[in-house]
Amino acid sequence: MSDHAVMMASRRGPLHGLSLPKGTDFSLSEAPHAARFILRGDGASVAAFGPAAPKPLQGSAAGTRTALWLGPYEFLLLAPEEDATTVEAGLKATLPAGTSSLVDISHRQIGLVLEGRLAARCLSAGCPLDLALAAFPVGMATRTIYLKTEIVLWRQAETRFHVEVWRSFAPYLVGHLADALAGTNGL
Amino acid sequence: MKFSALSVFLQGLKGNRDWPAQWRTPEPKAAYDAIIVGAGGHGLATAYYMAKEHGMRNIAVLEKGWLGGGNTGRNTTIVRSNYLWEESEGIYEHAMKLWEGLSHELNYNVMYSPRGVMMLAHNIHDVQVFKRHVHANRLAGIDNEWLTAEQAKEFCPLLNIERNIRHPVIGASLQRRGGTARHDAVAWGYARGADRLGVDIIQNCEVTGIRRDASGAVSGVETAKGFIATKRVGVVAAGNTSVIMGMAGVRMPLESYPLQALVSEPVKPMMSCVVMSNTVHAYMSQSDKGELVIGAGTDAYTSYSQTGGLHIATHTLDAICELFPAVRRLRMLRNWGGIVDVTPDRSPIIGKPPVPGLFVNCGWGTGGFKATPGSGHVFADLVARGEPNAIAAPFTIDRFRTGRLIDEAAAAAVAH
Amino acid sequence: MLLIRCPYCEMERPELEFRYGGEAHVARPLDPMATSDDEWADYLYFRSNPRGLHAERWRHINGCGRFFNAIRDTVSDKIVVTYKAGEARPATTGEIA
Amino acid sequence: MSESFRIADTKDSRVSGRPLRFVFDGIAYQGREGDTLASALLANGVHLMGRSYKYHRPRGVLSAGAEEPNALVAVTRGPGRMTPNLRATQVELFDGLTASSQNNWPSLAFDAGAINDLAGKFFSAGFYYKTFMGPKVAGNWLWTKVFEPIVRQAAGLGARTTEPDPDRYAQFYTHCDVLICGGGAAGIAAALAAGKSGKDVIFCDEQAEFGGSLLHEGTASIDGKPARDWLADALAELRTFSNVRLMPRTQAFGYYAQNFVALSERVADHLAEAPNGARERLWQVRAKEVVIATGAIERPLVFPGNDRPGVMLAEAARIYLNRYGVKVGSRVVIVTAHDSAYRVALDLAAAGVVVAAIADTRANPPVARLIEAKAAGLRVIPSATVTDTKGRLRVSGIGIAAVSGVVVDAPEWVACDAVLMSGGWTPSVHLYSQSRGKVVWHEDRQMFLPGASVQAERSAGACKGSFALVDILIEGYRAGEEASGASGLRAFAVSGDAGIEGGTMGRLPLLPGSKGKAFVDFQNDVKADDIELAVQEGMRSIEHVKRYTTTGMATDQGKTSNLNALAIAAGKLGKSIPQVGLTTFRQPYTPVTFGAFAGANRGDLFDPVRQTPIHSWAEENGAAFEDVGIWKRAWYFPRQGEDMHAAVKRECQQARASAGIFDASTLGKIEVVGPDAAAFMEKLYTNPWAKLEPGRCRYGLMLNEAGFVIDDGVIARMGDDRFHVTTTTGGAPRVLHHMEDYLQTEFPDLKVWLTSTTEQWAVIAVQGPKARDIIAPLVTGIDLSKDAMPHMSIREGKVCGVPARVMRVSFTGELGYEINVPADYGRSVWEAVWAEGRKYNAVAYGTEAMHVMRAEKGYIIVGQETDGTVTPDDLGLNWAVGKAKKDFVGKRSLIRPDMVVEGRKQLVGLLTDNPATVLEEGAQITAASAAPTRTSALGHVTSSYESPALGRSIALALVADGRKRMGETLYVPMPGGAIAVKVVGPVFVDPKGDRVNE
Ligand SMILES: Cc1cc2nc3c(=O)[nH]c(=O)nc-3n(C[C@H](O)[C@H](O)[C@H](O)COP(=O)(O)OP(=O)(O)OC[C@H]3O[C@@H](n4cnc5c(N)ncnc54)[C@H](O)[C@@H]3O)c2cc1C
Ligand SMILES: NC(=O)c1ccc[n+]([C@@H]2O[C@H](COP(=O)([O-])OP(=O)(O)OC[C@H]3O[C@@H](n4cnc5c(N)ncnc54)[C@H](O)[C@@H]3O)[C@@H](O)[C@H]2O)c1
Ligand SMILES: Cc1cc2nc3c(=O)[nH]c(=O)nc-3n(C[C@H](O)[C@H](O)[C@H](O)COP(=O)(O)O)c2cc1C
Ligand SMILES: [Zn+2]
Repeated sequence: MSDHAVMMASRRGPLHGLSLPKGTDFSLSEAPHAARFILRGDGASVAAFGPAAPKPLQGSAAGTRTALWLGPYEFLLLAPEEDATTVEAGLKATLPAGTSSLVDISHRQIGLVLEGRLAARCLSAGCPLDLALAAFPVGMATRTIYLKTEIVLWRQAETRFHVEVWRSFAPYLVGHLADALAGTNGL
Repeated sequence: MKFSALSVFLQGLKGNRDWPAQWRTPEPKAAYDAIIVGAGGHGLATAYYMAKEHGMRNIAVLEKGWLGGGNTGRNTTIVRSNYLWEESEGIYEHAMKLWEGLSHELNYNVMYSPRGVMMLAHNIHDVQVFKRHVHANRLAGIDNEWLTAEQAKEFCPLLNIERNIRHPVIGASLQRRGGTARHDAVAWGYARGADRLGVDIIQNCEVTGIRRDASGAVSGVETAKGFIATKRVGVVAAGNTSVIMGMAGVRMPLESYPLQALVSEPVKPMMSCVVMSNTVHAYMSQSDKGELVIGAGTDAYTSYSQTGGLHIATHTLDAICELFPAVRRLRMLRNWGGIVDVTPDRSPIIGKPPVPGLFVNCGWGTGGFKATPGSGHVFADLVARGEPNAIAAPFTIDRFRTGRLIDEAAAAAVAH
Repeated sequence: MLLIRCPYCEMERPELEFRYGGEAHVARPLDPMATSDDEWADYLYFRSNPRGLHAERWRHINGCGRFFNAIRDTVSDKIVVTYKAGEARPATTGEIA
Repeated sequence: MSESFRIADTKDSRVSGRPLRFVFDGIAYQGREGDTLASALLANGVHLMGRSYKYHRPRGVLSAGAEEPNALVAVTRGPGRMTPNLRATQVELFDGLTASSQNNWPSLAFDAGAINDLAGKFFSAGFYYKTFMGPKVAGNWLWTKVFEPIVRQAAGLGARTTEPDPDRYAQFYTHCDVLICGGGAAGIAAALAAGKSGKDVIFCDEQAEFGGSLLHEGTASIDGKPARDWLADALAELRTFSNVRLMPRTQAFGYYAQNFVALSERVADHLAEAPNGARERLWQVRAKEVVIATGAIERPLVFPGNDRPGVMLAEAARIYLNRYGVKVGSRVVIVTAHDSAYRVALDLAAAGVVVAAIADTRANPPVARLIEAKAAGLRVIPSATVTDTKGRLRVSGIGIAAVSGVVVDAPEWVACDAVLMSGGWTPSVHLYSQSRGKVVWHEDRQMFLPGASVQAERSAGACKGSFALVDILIEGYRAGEEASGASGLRAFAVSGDAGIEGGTMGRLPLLPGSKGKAFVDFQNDVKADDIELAVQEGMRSIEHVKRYTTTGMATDQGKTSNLNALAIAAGKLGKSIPQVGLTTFRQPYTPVTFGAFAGANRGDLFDPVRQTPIHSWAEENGAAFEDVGIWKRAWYFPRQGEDMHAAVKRECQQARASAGIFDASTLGKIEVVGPDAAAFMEKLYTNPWAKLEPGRCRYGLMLNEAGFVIDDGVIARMGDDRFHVTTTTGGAPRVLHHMEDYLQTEFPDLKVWLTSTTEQWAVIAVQGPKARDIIAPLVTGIDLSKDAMPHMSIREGKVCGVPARVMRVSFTGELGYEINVPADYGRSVWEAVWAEGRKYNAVAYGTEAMHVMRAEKGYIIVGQETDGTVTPDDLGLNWAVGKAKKDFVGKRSLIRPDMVVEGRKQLVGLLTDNPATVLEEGAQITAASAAPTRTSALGHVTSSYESPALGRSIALALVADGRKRMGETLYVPMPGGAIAVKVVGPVFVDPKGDRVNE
């Protein structure tokens, strides 16, 4: 066995080398690496992961683990990266066979955190949803679009959003958000 | 009165007092030898050729609104014949030949203007597809040539061929004989021509029913102006075909979608040709009046509303601004929609449904303006003789049963 | 841009999140090989394409991912009702604009 | 120049004292902050601002707002920043503004094109359809070569733009409870009501300031305050509402389905220094309720010579006076059919302008008006018409005649330097109409007004036909309450409001034999005669009249002309106005910049640039890239001095000699999981799957229901209930959608779930005899030996310590592996593989070499060998079709008569007689070498390369009955002559497949 076999290959994400807008009105940062799974099947299965089954268009959390409702039979499970193997093993052990599908997509997408007074405004440059607090309250999560890319949008606070985006679309999204910020002229 | 420079001069001297109506406004007769439903370009051309070439004078064209007010009056006027399949080449080239003599044929300047239609290739797949067209067309004696990006730029200096744009232009196919024609003039020219041959063009006369006799054959049509007897009905109603055929109990392989177009404010000449890009979904030319005429895509859903969504127009304009960055500061003057009837293989249907006396010419979708003279010509033949000629024959409805599709869409060809 | 109520999300969402899926209730024959060429062609290609109320499929593709059906007036583009895939077409009053 | 027409005391106007310099047609002028270009020019006594489209007639400004047809200018702000066709009435002045007039040569005052005016009678409506055809023998020559180029040069209004526009445009979606479009009295009242309700309100007006007509209302008072003070207070109050978003310079230009309204906001054009941010913004508003308060537009009168500079709309003169402090002339004549012009006369007279006469077309103007006029010492001529006007670049006189019955008396000529006309008011029903509401004709009021609401909207104020200020305020307030669900009516006390009666449409009575041109559509030079001629020529629908004459088709879209045109047409037709009807109001209300629609979607932000995790390595190593869908893929890796050809040749040769490393990450991947996974796969792919063992792979073929190949890929069975499906790069989203469609709607009982994993995995293909040697040192937990891991198998283990799925597959015909690792590790694993590969002289290869090598093996590429019309049998892939299967998507279609007919095109190989000749892809194939015709085409070349393995050219082709033609010589006709080719099998290299099984 050569050296390579034991080497843990190094990671490089899709935003490598890109600078992200940072300011008081709007800042964009990459969320820490996470273990991500798509759980498809009955909502009850989510319990095996930790949090209660999220209600439609909601997230549901327990400790460091979060499940986001993407569809009636589709959930995005987020956990600290270190939990990856335990989550998978745990769920595989607990879930009754044939009732669901669990697929690791930790690397399929990345998380972005948008914060600041203009976060919702910048998102609304590409996302046609009503992002007013009343229409999109804290805790709401949904898959939606931003111009030509699909995103998962999860509101964590009035001025803080967590966005999941497929990796190859991430630079596009970041570019547009930066452009949107410029287009606000500080609105 | 013959139209000519002289007549314009002489009438001008007389204060234009004597110009006659270009067509009559007759009331419908009780019966006709044949009725064409739909006074679009295709319907009017059909009637014209039925009268002219088949001697049928006791015929009428029924139009629910004003003649030429359907897609004929709202299309981006691109004319070309460089289609992929032999069957398509047959009919579009037939039309192209007629275009070339149409102004004289009709004594109406339809402003057919072979300014060249250029289709942009943005990736290797486009190149392969377009070159296939070029070769196929050449073999059929239809002009279509391949241009490098630089040659494309030379042909249309407004075009951006820089390599660093998102979808750089890497080549283009060009049909020099392709171009544009004045949409309204086509409808009016055929209307005037048909009228002079005795065809009754009856506007504001919606067909609301098709009556059939005991044998199931057509016996007449119900209209907003009452029942009109006839044993032959040719339906040429574009987006409304399904509705009319439904009156005779015939289902069609059609869906009707809104298709939008828009124009800029008029400006001095910026481009002299037509440019189309399938990859970024946009096409543009400049009319003689000076406005940039821009075509957009269809909406996703079927509709009879003649309006489309804003996002469709928006998407088109972002593509246009990429291809022609110099137009970004120009402004959209008007944006409208038509209803196009789309077949599964994007080729028209010219045929006889299983109802004796009923004929249909439809499914021209997003690209039938260019076919107007040819389509009318072969459909006249079909309605008059009862059988399709060789050019029309491949376009039967039966192809959807047998699987012999003429799939211009699958072949990744460009619409319009 | 239409607003479409997704019966799974139970919320009106912008058209951009959806993909149109053509006429609804065009059932795939249970045994395709037993159909005649005409029947099969009818299933594949022939559509009612009405001017008026149209039962049609949509997929909330950039949302919950589900297919569902809608009844829309193709003249006014007004969506009268949406319902889940598999449910019967609801009775609609022939309100046509 | 001095502002000689500026009234000395500007305290009453909106224009501040601050002077600004600007240049028009090369001449420097002075204006004031708050001016528009039009008001500033008028302040300098300049009326001549443009030339008309067809006749190049000198034209002055007609209006003071969005409806302006004449005063179109180009504003230049540096390179790429020239904007043509702007209305001077909407161009806000800033210091240093540079504008120029349009459509004239050599100058605005002396324009050679005006020759057209002299020949006007030959340029009647639609004349171009009647001429320019020439003799038939010449074909279209005369038109295309002579006349059309002249027409094109002459046509067009504004200058063309030539450079890329450097400005930024932004777009935002937004939502609100109430959107109020139009900020006049009605809109303000609505905003006050809606604002109080606490609802989320957007309040927009296309002008720089809110207030609409109140901005120039000098006489009326509201709630005891002068109207303009009331306005200021109301605006101050509105600004205190945090729930009201005030958006000046923002036009509502399109009303779409479900209360979706598009607004365009001018952010920067009024500023001397363009800001960093956006020049304009497009707002796409979804409003729960909409209030339309867009006011009304004054109608010109149609009389001979009504287009001379100095002839303008009456209210416009009042706007210039009261709002901008500008007198439009020193001696004016007012011609009116409506009360409102009396207020104009009074205000002008009070400002010291000589009002020579008020010519009222009505026989009996309201007594109140006559009293007012008399009190001000103004002469009123009732039953009046205008016979003509005089003056070349500026009106100098007007002929006014009395009409008794149908008889027009001899005119009295009145000298003047401005003629102010009013035909009454046309409510702006544009937005209502766009909302798909149907306007209704009110015979008594001679107006089209909004009918029933189709969407959640209501109109208020002048756009609904209400002209008394008190009614407008009440109506606006009520509309605001209704829209916000509030109640609690408010009263408004108004005094000093103008009269609201009157109005006419169409042409004024003419002196017999009158020859003057009476314009209806000023910009497009459509005269009353043209409209009548169109009708005479059979254009009986208003839509035909519009298109034949082009009335209403200019950049103002007939805002001032449509009703007059309609009335003239109706008169000629002998029909009533509603019988003739209106043309369609389309978006946009006024023109909107393309850039605003394009927004930020430009350059790299036009479409996502999808890059693989290994992209950066390829870039650093000099790869050329190709676009595949929206992916960027490494195309080839040229070394110093190599062209594509040389690079590809080297890559292929080296891969077959040793190994090649290829980034296959873009391949679509779908994880199909569930107890019914195999059953589902059976339905979706032609192949049988039930018996495929876990750990094994199979080539899968996907059809659409019509029986045509739409995708393919290698599919691995990971377990009883789990498949790792790969798809084509471009096909990935389509395939997933197609699968979901069948799963959800046709086979909902199947217990199986789909998840896209395309981007989860970076895929590194290592292909070639040394492939195993190269990857072996990096792999743990997998026995790579030939027996343990045969061709078409998959194993899970680790590569470089990273969890991986290693597939033994080949798209080159060589021993090969595809290593799937979590994407973030893609680059470093690639580098490790590369480092190992270097030891064997392996190469990195791109898509081009991949294409060549697969063609050498006769493997198809969907989209290249197929075009949506090709069946599995056509491709010789019947072996991939599970014959025993009862059903799969597309199966039924395969037995349709024309799918099994003789003569279908089949995939074959072609070898040119001359091994050096590389056929062109897409080239046609014929049986005969000479003068082939299209009908003799047998097929076409789908793929063609120089094959490094064979040392000669090869091609794949679809040829009619191809499999029966093995050995036949066919021809590929090219411009330089036909190329002879021999039909051979499609597999050129290692037909037995020994190498993949190494
Ligand atoms: C925006 C747009 C852009 C296009 N661009 C191009 C292009 O660049 N090049 C090109 O070749 N093609 C183009 N097309 C397509 C082209 O316009 C059409 O294919 C073509 O005009 C169809 O002509 P037609 O005469 O069949 O139909 P239409 O002109 O639509 O005529 C059909 C007529 O039937 C009438 N009718 C319907 N129902 C009834 C009834 N019950 N009773 C009586 N009458 C009835 C309608 O009122 C209408 O007048 C475009 C279409 C659109 C909408
Ligand atoms: N005396 C009369 O006969 C008579 C006739 C007409 C108007 N008026 C006067 O006009 C006023 C009418 O009030 P009102 O509020 O109905 O109209 P208004 O003309 O005062 O206000 C309309 C406002 O809407 C704006 N607008 C128009 N279209 C728009 C669009 N698409 N997007 C954004 N903004 C747009 C205009 O710029 C204007 O500011 C009253 O002051 C009334 O006295 C009187
Ligand atoms: C080729 C072409 C050019 C056009 N140019 C103009 C134009 O310069 N000005 C204009 O107002 N409309 C123009 N139109 C659009 C028509 O005004 C009108 O919108 C179209 O015929 C559809 O009819 P509708 O809007 O009445 O439904 C043009 C249409 C076509 C097809
Ligand atoms: Zn949903």
